[in-house]
Amino acid sequence: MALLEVDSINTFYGRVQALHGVSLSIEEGEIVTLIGSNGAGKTTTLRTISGLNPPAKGRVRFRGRDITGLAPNRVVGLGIGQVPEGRRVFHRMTVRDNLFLGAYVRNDRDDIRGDEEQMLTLFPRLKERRNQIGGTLSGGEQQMLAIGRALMSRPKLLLLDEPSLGLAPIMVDTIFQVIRDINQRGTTILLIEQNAAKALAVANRGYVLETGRVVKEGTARALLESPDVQRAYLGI
Amino acid sequence: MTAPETEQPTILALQGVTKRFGGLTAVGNASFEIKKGEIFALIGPNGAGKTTLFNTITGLYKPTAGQIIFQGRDVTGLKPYRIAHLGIARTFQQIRLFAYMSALDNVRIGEHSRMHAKLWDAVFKTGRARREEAKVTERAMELLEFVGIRQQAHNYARNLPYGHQRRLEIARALASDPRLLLLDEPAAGANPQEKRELMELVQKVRSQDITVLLIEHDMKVVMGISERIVVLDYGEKIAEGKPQEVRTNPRVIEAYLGKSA
Amino acid sequence: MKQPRILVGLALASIALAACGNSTSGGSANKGTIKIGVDLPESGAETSNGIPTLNGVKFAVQQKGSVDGFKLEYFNLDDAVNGVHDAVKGAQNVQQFVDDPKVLAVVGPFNSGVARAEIPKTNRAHLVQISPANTNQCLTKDIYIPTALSGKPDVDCKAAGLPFPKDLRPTGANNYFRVATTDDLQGPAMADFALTTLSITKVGVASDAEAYGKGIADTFSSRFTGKGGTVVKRQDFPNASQVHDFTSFLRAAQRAGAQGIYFGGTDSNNACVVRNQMKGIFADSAPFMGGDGIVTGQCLKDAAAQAPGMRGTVATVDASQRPDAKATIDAFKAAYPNASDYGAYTMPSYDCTQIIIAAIHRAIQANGGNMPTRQQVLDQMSKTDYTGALGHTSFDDKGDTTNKVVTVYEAKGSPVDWASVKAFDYTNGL
Amino acid sequence: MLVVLLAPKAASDLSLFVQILVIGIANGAIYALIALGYTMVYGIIELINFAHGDVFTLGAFLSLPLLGAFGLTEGKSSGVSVYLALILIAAIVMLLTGTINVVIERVAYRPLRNAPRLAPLITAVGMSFILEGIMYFWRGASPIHYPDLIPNPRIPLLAGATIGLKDIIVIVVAIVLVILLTVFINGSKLGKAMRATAQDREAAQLMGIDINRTIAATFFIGAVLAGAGGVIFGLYFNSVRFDLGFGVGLFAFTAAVFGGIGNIQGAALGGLAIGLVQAFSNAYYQSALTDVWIFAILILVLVFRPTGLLGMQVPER
Amino acid sequence: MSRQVSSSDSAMRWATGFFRDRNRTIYTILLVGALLFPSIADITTGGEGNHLVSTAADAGVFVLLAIGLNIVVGFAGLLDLGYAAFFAIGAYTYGLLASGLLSGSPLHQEFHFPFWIMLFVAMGVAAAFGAILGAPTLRLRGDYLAIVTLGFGEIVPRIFRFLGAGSPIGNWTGGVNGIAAIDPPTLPFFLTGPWVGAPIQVVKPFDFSDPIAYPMDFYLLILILVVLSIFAVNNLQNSRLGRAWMAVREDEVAAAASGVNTVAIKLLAFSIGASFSGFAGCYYGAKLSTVGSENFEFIVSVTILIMVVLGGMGNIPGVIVGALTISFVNFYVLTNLPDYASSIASTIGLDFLNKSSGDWIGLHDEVQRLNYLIFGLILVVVMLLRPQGLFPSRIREQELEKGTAEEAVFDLREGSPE
Repeated sequence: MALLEVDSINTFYGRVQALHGVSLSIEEGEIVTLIGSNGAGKTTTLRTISGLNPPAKGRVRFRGRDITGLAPNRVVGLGIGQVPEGRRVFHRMTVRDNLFLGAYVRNDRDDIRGDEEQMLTLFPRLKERRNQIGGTLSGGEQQMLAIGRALMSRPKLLLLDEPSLGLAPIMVDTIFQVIRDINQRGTTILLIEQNAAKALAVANRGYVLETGRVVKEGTARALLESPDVQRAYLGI
Repeated sequence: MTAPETEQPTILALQGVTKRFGGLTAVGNASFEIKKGEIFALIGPNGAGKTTLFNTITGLYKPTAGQIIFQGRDVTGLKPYRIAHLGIARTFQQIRLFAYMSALDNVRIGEHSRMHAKLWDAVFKTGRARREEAKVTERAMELLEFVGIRQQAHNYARNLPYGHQRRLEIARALASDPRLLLLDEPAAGANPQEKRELMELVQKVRSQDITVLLIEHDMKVVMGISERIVVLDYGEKIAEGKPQEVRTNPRVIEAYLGKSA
Repeated sequence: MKQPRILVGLALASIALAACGNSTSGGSANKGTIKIGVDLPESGAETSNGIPTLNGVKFAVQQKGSVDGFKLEYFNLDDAVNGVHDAVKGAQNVQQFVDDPKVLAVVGPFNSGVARAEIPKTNRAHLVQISPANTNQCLTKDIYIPTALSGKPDVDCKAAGLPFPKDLRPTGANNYFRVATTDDLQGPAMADFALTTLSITKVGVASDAEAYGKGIADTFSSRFTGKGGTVVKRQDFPNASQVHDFTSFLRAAQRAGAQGIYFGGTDSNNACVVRNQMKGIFADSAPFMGGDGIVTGQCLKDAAAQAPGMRGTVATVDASQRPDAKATIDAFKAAYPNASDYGAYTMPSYDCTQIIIAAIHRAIQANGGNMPTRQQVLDQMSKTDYTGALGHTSFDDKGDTTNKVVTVYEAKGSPVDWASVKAFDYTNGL
Repeated sequence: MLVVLLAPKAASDLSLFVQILVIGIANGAIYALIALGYTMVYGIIELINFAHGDVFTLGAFLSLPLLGAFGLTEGKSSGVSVYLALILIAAIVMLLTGTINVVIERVAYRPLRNAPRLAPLITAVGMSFILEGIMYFWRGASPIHYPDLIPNPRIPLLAGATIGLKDIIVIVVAIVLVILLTVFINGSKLGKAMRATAQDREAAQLMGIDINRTIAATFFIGAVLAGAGGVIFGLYFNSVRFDLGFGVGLFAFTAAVFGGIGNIQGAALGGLAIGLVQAFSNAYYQSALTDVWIFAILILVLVFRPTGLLGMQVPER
Repeated sequence: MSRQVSSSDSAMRWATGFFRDRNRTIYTILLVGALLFPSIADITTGGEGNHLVSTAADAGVFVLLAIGLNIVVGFAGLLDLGYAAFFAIGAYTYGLLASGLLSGSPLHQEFHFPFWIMLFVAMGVAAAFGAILGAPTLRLRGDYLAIVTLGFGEIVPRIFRFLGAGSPIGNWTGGVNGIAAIDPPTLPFFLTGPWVGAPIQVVKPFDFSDPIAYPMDFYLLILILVVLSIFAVNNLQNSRLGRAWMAVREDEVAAAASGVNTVAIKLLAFSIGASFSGFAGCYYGAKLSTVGSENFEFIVSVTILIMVVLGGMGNIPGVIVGALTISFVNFYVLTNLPDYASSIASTIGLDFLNKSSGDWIGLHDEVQRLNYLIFGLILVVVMLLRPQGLFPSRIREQELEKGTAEEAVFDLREGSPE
């Protein structure tokens, strides 16, 4: 049984239909990436999974349970963490408070403290800044904080929305390394990236979205070698 | 595509421009010159102060110290609209169109500063106002044509596809008839095809005798079109030069590009 | 287009509804209807002022029923907005009377400030207006504080910020009458009472800054200081109804040596909340004084435990003390049995209505039994020579009553109620 | 400037000066309690909750029948049992106003959370009318005497000035509530959730925070404080009126902005400042201009320091 | 020039036609209704429609006010919670310069300028105050601007109330008592000449000093003023200026970077918006012949704002309908409801309800006590049902669909790092 199953969802913004029957599935332990151009519906797919934009039609199943239409906070509680586009760290709260809030759905106080230490070890730059407020961090640091925060809920599945957007090349490398590390520690990852080459380099499988529809899917290798993908998304 | 003559006059000169927010130095002592007619890129890691520098040049922020000279005139601390009048136009990192106005109206806003109809004309819809409207509309359509989205003229900006929104933003900037165009990450979120088209458009703009200053993370774009590059890190300039020189500069590699670039 | 049609529908419905009026008839007659407009504050915090006063008019109209074959009706409008009297609403109300050709006279308003806004409108229409309760001197006289009060040169109304009577009467002729006497007597009456009966010489004075409240506070102060007393602290509260804490003022007055407080204003402007807040700052025996604006049941409630010891003046005779008026009052109380139906201005408004009906009667006679014009009614008003619940009333050339009595009331007894304790007759001057 | 204006007054009659100071602080404490509700609600959903002042008045109105039910009448009840009963009554009222405010949020604001910004503002005004209308219908438009239940022995301060027991109670209660609230917001999980929701609603949801419940909790806490304020107001001034919340609420809101809207200590400070300005202006200057001073100071503060006295000085993005 | 937006040409033409028609339909209905209203009022009330006409004229004042506030709130997106202040300034300008009041001021000179000139003077004075208030405050972020305007709205009536007799600088405003006996308008000779009089009788004598003809005259006057205003505002909206207002509303930073002097544009919106209320205030003072500070309190500002929002911000016909609806509720429904209630009660045999007994003060007064509640309920229910207003502009409609709350406006003075 797949960890996450998205079954032909239609999602609207007002009257505008953003997704037309998108289906995908993710197995435990995988890194799956969604690639596509801007406006193709990648972020909408993520928001539909996490409950921010409930679908008008179709189902979302997580570990066999139907989570369609659940409120986002409930979805988090079930084990889906999300790093939203644009990082969205709490600017007026300290790094530690940000991490603390990441564990909001958990009640095991001591473990939370332990996890917090772990995150600070995972991201040494955050450790130096643990009592600084989020707004004073640089873009890369904020991205790390956002990832660390999402991990604090101990998600089974982590949704990452454009983690490299607007980051310097050197920072992009670091972030992708982090993604690999997290996955190796046992977190399944759904990754949205406009940097298709890098995304496919870390992913096991991928889906290509165009105008709200899945137009292609396959292993990362297969996609990397597909001429269509190469022409449209890899710029070769 | 012709490279500019080496001895073009300076169009924009930054002299020790510094911007601090509280204790945080966003831009520290930035100094460089842009020659008339060139395509000039500003790169650097996140938080290096690139957008802050743009905001400072276009008057959204007042610099804490330093001077900004545009076409020989000190424009430091002028209001944004004054700077736009003087001939600096820009786009934004996160697209900032007037979402609920048509593409045409977006461009016509760009022409605002070049219009002369007074309150009286507006209230009574005088002949002068009508004539001016017609002229402005015609030119706005030409600009939409120039960036290649004429067919979108009557659509709300927010309903345009992403790539067209980027183009519309450029059309709006061009409407104020600038001498210098500032582009803030124009290729962000674009696919390779769009990036190629964008590079062509930038060249086309430059061929209209408009100098271009851009911020961009995409090295293919930066290296592909810019003639000179300045690298900022933590608010300080760490390198300046032709793409080739910058690409191989060890400090740039360490602070910004990393091994893979 | 759906919405516009609904709106048109609403508009039509509104017009249809407008056809139902709220005039109440009394008696039967067939020559037509004559209406008496009544403008009083009838709702909210003003209920205790307006309703007993309105009852006086109702009672008089119901008693008479008709005059010379014309059916008599009263047509009452409320000049309170959100529960507080409002000059603009008053002006709109009298405009409505002016617009209605059957209205030959207006009783009201209650508040002098409202009267100032209304008189120009009724004056242009030559419509008689008679108030049971207005006391501000500048409605009829040019002098705000006469020499006789203060010992200083006259202060005229303009200097006090109020228009001259002639400014309110664009036609140049008078159309305004009243049965209460004026504040240049009401304030001094309390000053005389404080100095002679209460034997105090230092007071703090405040007002709600309205024409009425400031008027009595000023005339009180003039008389009080003129006769050797001292006003140790003076303050006006132009938004008194929104003030919840008067203790700063009371504290300052007490520190300055005040033995009592005079507050010119109405209970709807929190006058009697001031009394309650004197507790703990002044001794309980320290008097709290004011004008007719505090001689109300609401005031007793607001002052609560502090109510005993309040004194207020009313600028008319206390009808209940006149044996001649007993029959009328008893009849009224039989028709209006609730305690809250009767107030200090019930009999004055009853007399006002009787005076108007008499004038209309004379006008009909003068017009050969036909419906008189407003001007004809007006012409008859100045010839008034009427004896009623308040005693004898006639009008001087300004429209003021010649019956110049001010009664002092005190809150006392158990349960606490207002009782008249002294009357000052100033018919022959101060 | 204030020092220049007040110093000679203090020198000429120190006793009066201290007395006025006490009045100002006590009034300020009440403003502070109400301002907290404005500041919290604005902080979390950027809504000027015009109905909040009326929730405060409702607190006072709701306590009136409870006083009767507990057999507390003016002049007859005294002793420790009065205080115990009052604490119980205050607790019931706080619970009631809190619940009512949650209902108001549910009915009038939550459905409009994604509507144009002005729509909830208008419903807030509408709710204000509704609450005032209910109180008007219930008790009429005239001032209502609130039983005077607490003895007010005066305790000497300096220079012959005194402070009443009531003043002390008001001030202490306000300080305690502000401290409790600050600790709660900064330390507790729900408090952190409130701050997170205030900063980025969507991101907060992604942390697993139920923003509807968090916003409701904010309304609840704000109204609990307002309800307490209402009871204290009644006991202190012994007079309440259905439209009291409008004027007092406006000043409390001013206090919240003055201190830096969204900031708890700022609201308390702002309340204090407004109470003092009001007391001194009423006592020493034209009371007619008191409100003008208050609003003029508000405008000046905003023009020169747009985020208020203690406003956030942190980059927003 | 209208902003036609649609994906294909034919759809665009259809949409343009339709939307144009909608506004045109509303305008036509309103104008016809306005012209017929006096006759209808007269017929339905049996010749006593004067009061209705007069009330309708008062509603016209609010239409003017709503049109003016719509410029500030609807076009430029600036929340103004103190708009009544400008209304007050307009009314006092006329009141002071066309009554005897100033003879009691330190000037010792009264003025009686003609109404027709004062209309424009009041407009100018209000506009100037709009600019004076706007200049230092328009740089403020959205809600802070709203609060400052609220403060200004509170200060103005209080200052008018303070500057009466006994103020340190003398009596300039009549204080708490306001101004009474303000001059009615008088017509210039050529309009009142013999040809409009009894001999010809084509039109009723148009004479403001005649108290009987008065409501009709004022009604016609406000109708003319409203029509002129609609004309002017429509042109403004479709001009370079209207476009700039919209741009500032959408994105202030982008507008500034595109060369729009945002502060000047906002100032202009404030000023022009204020000028309409000056206009309205002058008329209001003349019609009532009295002006008092208590008629320009916060509640008035809020009421006008409600009219704008309820009608549909940014859409002129919508705003007019909003103003008429709220005026109808305020001046008519709520005023007459107690009477209807008590007459209905007596018709259906429940007359005992009309008697007061104990706590029950009679149905009439009990219903009157419900006014606040009813008005509040109407506001809440209407906003819940139609958050975008009755006739929203198309832009607002779309915004609502997407569910965007307006973004906080960027602070141009002190920014923050990227």
